Amino acid sequence: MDEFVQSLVRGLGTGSIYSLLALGFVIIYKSTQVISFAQPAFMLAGAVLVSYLAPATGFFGAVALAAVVIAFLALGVERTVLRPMVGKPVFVVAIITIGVDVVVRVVTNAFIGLDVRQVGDPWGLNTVPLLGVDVQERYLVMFATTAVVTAALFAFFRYSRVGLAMRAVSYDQEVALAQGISVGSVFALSWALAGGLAALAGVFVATGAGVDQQLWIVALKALPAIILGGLESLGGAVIGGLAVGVIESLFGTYQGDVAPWLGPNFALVAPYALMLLVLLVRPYGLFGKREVERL
Amino acid sequence: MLEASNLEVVYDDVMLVLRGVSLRVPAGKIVALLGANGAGKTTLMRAFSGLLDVHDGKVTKGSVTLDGEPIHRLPPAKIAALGVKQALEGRRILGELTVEENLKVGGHVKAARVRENLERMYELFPRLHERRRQSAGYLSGGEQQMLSIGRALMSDPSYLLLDEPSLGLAPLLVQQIRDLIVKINDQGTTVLLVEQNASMALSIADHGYVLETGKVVMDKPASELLADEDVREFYLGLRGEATTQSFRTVKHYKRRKRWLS
Amino acid sequence: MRGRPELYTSYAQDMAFLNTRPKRVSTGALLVVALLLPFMITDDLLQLLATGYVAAIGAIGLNIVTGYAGQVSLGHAFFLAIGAYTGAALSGDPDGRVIGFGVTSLPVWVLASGLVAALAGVIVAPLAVRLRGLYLAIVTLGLVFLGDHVFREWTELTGGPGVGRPAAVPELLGVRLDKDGAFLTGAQKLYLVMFVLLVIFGVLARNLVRSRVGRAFAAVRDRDLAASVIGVDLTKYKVLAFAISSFYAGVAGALLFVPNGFFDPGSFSLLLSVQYIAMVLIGGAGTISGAIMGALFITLLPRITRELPAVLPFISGDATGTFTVFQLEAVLYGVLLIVFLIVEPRGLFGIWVRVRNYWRTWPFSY
Amino acid sequence: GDGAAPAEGKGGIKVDAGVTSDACPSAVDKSKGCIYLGTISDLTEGPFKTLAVPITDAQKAFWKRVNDQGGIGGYEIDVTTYVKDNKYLPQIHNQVYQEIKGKILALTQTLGSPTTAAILPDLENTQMVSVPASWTSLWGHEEVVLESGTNYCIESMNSVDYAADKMGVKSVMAVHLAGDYGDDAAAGTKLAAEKRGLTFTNVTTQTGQDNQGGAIDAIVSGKPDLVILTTGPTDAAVIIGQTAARGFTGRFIGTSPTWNPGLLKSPAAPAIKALYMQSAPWKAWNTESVGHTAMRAALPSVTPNDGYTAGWVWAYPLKAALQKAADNKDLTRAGLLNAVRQLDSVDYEGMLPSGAGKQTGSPNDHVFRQSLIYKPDDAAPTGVSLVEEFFTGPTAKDFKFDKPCYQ
Amino acid sequence: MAVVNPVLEVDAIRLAFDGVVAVDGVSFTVEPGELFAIIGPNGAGKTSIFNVLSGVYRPQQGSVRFHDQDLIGMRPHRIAALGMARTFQNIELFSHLTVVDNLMLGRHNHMRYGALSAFAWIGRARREELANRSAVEDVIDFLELEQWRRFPVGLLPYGVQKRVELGRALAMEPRLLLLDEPVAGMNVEETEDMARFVLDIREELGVAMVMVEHDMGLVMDLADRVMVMDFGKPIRTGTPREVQEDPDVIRAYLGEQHRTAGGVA
Ligand SMILES: Nc1ncnc2c1ncn2[C@@H]1O[C@H](COP(=O)(O)OP(=O)(O)OP(=O)(O)O)[C@@H](O)[C@H]1O
Ligand SMILES: Nc1ncnc2c1ncn2[C@@H]1O[C@H](COP(=O)(O)OP(=O)(O)OP(=O)(O)O)[C@@H](O)[C@H]1O
Ligand SMILES: [Mg+2]
Ligand SMILES: [Mg+2]
Repeated sequence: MDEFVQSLVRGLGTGSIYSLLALGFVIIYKSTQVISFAQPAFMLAGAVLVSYLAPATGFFGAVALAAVVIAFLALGVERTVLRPMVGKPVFVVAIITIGVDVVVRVVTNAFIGLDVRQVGDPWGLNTVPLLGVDVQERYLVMFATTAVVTAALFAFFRYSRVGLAMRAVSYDQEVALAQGISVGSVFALSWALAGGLAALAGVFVATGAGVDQQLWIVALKALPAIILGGLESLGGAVIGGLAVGVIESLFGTYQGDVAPWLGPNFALVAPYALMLLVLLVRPYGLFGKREVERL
Repeated sequence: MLEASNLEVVYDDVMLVLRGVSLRVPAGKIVALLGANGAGKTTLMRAFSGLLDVHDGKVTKGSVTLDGEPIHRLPPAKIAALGVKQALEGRRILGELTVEENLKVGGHVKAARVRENLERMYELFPRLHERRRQSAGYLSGGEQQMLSIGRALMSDPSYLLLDEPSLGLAPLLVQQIRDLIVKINDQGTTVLLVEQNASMALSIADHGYVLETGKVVMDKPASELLADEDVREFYLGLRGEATTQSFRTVKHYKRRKRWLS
Repeated sequence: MRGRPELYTSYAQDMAFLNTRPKRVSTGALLVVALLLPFMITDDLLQLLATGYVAAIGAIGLNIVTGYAGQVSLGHAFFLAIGAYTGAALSGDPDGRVIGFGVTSLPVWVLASGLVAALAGVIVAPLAVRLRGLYLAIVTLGLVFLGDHVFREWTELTGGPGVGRPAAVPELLGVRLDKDGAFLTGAQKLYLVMFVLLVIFGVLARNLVRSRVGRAFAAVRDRDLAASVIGVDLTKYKVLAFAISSFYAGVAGALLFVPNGFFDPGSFSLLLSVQYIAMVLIGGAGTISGAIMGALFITLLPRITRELPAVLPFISGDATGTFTVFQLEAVLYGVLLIVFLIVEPRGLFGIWVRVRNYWRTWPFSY
Repeated sequence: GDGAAPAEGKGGIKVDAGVTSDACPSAVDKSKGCIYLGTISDLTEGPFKTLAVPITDAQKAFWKRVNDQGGIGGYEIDVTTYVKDNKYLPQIHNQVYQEIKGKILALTQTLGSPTTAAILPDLENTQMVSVPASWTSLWGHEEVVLESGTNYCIESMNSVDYAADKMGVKSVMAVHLAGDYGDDAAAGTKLAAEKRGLTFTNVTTQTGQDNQGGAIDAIVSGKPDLVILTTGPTDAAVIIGQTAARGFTGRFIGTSPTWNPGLLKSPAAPAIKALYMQSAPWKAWNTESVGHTAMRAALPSVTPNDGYTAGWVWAYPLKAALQKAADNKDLTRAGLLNAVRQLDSVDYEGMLPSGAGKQTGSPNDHVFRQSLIYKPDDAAPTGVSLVEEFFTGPTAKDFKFDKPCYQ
Repeated sequence: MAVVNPVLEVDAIRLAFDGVVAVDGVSFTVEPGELFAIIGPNGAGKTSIFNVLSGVYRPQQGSVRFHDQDLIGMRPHRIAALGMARTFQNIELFSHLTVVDNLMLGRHNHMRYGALSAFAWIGRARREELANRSAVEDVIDFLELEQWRRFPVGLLPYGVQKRVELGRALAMEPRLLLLDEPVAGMNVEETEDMARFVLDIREELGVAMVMVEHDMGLVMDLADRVMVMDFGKPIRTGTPREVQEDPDVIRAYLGEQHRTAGGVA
């Protein structure tokens, strides 16, 4: 039982990170129909930035500052590299984001150097008792932060006209332009939002052990999350992220005993296996919308 | 006044589509623009609304002005905010959004009046009211056309560019759209109307232009156009008052003649 | 008489493989140059080109499913892997550390690799039939991760991650193609073999896409609902596209590591899939020659970025320090990719079309 | 082939590829010839970049010192012209190798096992001597590969023997990455556990901070007395920190690539200091020996890191082989390989005991079996201080080394 | 005189999408060689009927028989193979392909060779391609599309695209042709051309047709019988003249001005 709770909480904690990352992917996707492969780089850059800023500004100041700086970095990337591609095939744009990822990541790596850098978070590996087991504080913080961020984003998309404009842009840029929506601003905004979210996620990954050059790999976990949740759905992204975290964690804990024939570390690909199963039943993910088509 | 003078537009750096078009849309009027398919009518509208960019098109000569101010270098969002709004050809509704969301998108630059304008649109198009929570992609062709016009009207534009609004509409609806255009115009919106249904367009327009392969070939008050022999033959399909002809006879003759020559 | 359309007197002529004189001339010239190259450039470049030719076979395969049939697949690395392991296992040393059956004849294991991969494609395809766009892309990406897991664990076959196994053994009529011989070096032989294979598979693909099947693919891509209404069986053609694409991937996978002789499961990552997508896009989706150009471009790009610092005098050649020449290479790789796609999103083929159109209408630019 | 026919070079020495009578581009003495050595390493994005860069830096400094001291046989050594990045991919490794192979005499660094395996047949063909940048037990069996120090396999045997003798552990778990690095260590751990009658469990993990959940659960529920870790540094920090947080009190011993001084600043630091020890193939950065002192002098302004030590140490046997080849008046590739075959010992200037570096005889004869144990120490420049001098545990002593451990 | 079976028998079909009833209790038959028109306000369910006929939608109730075969539940490509062809309200051409290729796609089911012979492009594949190419050229001749042959259809003027779509349907050598608003968006001249083609198809090929169209001039002039629909239900079926004078039809669809505006025979 203890083991189960432990595993669950860890899953929800890391799942929160995946959720934040998935939100970034979904936001960019919703406005541009593009999967941005640059998210991993922004995540890494955010964590590294915090590791530099924290000694001067304190951890929380550093996180806020880094989120803003990375948001601007993302915005800058959008302006220079993605803007000329408005209206071009989305897969071409996706490949361009891979180029961006390479560049940002290599430069960021230069700032990591040989060290494992620390972000200086206040939680460390401290634990608090919860349901009779000791649970790491940072997992609770991650979970809570994700909840707050998600609520804020929901409100933004539901109640602001910018949210609707973003969706309009995602379906038909020309129509959106004709309605007076500045497609450029929408893109910039979504990239900035996604950049900020990635930075936050990066910091969370780095609590506990530190930042090294391999940190970016975590961002790939967001991919099964967004598909599980459905590409267009913010709620889906969050739930997908949590689901991936929990599945991974529970598989890690129990699969070795229950189904050893799947091989060690099957937990790491379990989300993909699950994703395949879900899509067999629901081709648009759990919360995705069916593509509207008629003759 | 919305005005194009001596306008040249090139697509993809190579395709010259408008060859020195001049056209004036005086405030408060309805101006009809006729022309065969591919004449460049849509292109001209894009030049007005700033949407050429999306299609790799460029204004290479001449200018587009709104009340004397050049606007052809402005981004489309700016132009829409200035009150020039294009209802795109082929409806182009946002299929994944609901009907109401589509309308709201149309009101983007007039956020304050969205509620009010929604009511107004539902009054104009009761059908849309019935379907307001439905994905717009499943609407029938005519319903989509209504939505497209309604969406353009949502921002109270002072210049409305309508690209073939009667396309695919039932006769009754064509009449309604026609009345609607008159009504909008009475309420102070200037209309540039591109139509294949020339009789409908000319019956409500103040002035008409005929565009052929990128050039204005006729530029007359609508009433004069209605009386013009060629226009009657090629755009209205009326060949002399008395002979109400059937397709069965008229085209046979034409085709045979084409073959013989 | 430049630019004057040729006169056709039969549909056969019109529908022929190379239906215009310029096409025939330029293709012939390319063939001659490609066949002379091994005697003009060094072995390391030959090896790189040979790898590029194999990549081109793989890219043609991806182009069939993605460029022609419109099913964007990020799973190409998975099918390449299946081909690579089939080829390596079939031709491998029976007494070696990893599974091997000693069937070293190249045509045999190449075909077998293609078939096994095609089979995998057919098994996967039913998912593809239900999915679209990015859903499909990411699900096929899932294949790469699941495959990665299997290849990591199945060490008897793969040698395991960080250890790896020898690649397929290329032998043709008893001659080892990767070893220096009396007349030709290993690199020269491999180059020629890979080139011939590329020509064969390129021609076959070209035939396919201009056939009934290829048109059906395009129909599925452009408008699948309409395609079904005019009589195209969507399921059948989507499955077929996956099968053929995987066949090409299997062939390419089996050959891909032959020039360097060794590979490990880490080679079949997301990155590899992405590189193939990049090849297709950079070449110009939906053209065979585009896929070939794209494959060569992506294969040669690292080499180009390695040479650049030497050409550009203001860049220091120092390998160490805070920002090294290698980091610069990596950045250049990213930047070139970006710049290229921004400048010409229709790809290398698009550039070619522009040039051709320019000359066609010359001297009247409008 | 790479063409160059044997020719008469400076001082009557026979040379072929990679040796010129023209001076090196940055020669100390322009009258000397030049021996070009290649480096293929993981310099930008790959998983071992944090080791690769200091290794490469240290070797540059090492050969500069050799040149400053007069070079070898009338030649200076250049290791900066042909440095290539392999991104840790076998294919790229092979490609860049093909690019430079005609222009170098030997490889002063070839990093990684699958990568090196991708050029091994060619190395053998062309008789190109090469220095690996890894400690896998495979290298002891490859003639053209010139390894130094013990391998992961034997190092882990020694660690288990040490823990069994000094801490009385009864059970041991190998937590390792897949591949020759982790598998080699796990194999050694298993052999030692069997020999000592300890219970043994084996857990494979993957790199990545969020990927350690399975390993953590396995440790917490298995409660072994000793965990032999072969992972990356942050993976190790996650595993040690989180198992300790969940009440685990067993001990950890990691191999050298598991360590990074930065870990002492991580939240896991208290747990690391309490539970972790570090095995090593040779002595750390701040040791007092001729070699160490020279190294520190040659790398004055770097942040201490035992990657430098590794790079420096690995270069000694190649220097010895070059010297011997020059003495034999044969600096051709074949001549160099021949010289390697004659190496009975290498002078590591005190960084490794004499006897290390023997290349003659069978692998079982010449494999080096001594390693050391360090512990975390805030005060030490690379974060660790010595607790156990060079030793060979009983398992390693009796071990018959006739094939790579992990195969 | 032998009793000729109807080409198409539609019986009491009902089609609803969660909430919206698109078609409700529609029955009609189409006789050989007949031109049957369906008219009605926008959203009445005309296109939905076409979609039911071609197998895109599956009705909840009712039956469709086409040359004595039951179509309900049959997949679209099977129905196409039986000889049902259609054009679409919003052009559904394969815009990247040339006119020739679009028409060749229409003949997809007239070729049988598979992927393997396609690779080789010899023997059967080549023979069938050449034979079908010449069939396609006949259609090109018939619809006067010669000058556009090699253009990707996406670049063609709208009116020509509509004609290409008709050509693609004809290339299928259908036994029943469904035309969904064939002259929408066309000017008078193009409308006349299209009308002429429709007549020629009837006269020269004798294919039965169902046509949905809002151009009353065209419908009333060409159709043999007309069915008027509103809100998914048929409100009147009869000859053009009967239908035009029906007060319900005028109220629901034509409007009072209709008589004065588009005077038709
Ligand atoms: N994006 C584009 N790129 C290249 N050429 C284009 C593009 N858009 C339109 N054209 C060409 O420009 C010409 C005029 O097109 P336009 O759409 O303006 O005509 P139109 O008068 O609106 O015709 P229709 O009645 O069919 O709507 C046509 O020949 C068309 O092929
Ligand atoms: N796939 C669908 N899902 C939901 N509703 C649909 C779907 N297809 C059609 N409808 C609805 O069914 C009704 C009939 O649509 P249909 O397209 O058949 O009309 P139509 O008679 O062809 O109209 P028009 O003349 O405007 O083309 C419409 O109200 C439409 O919204
Ligand atoms: Mg138009
Ligand atoms: Mg319809």
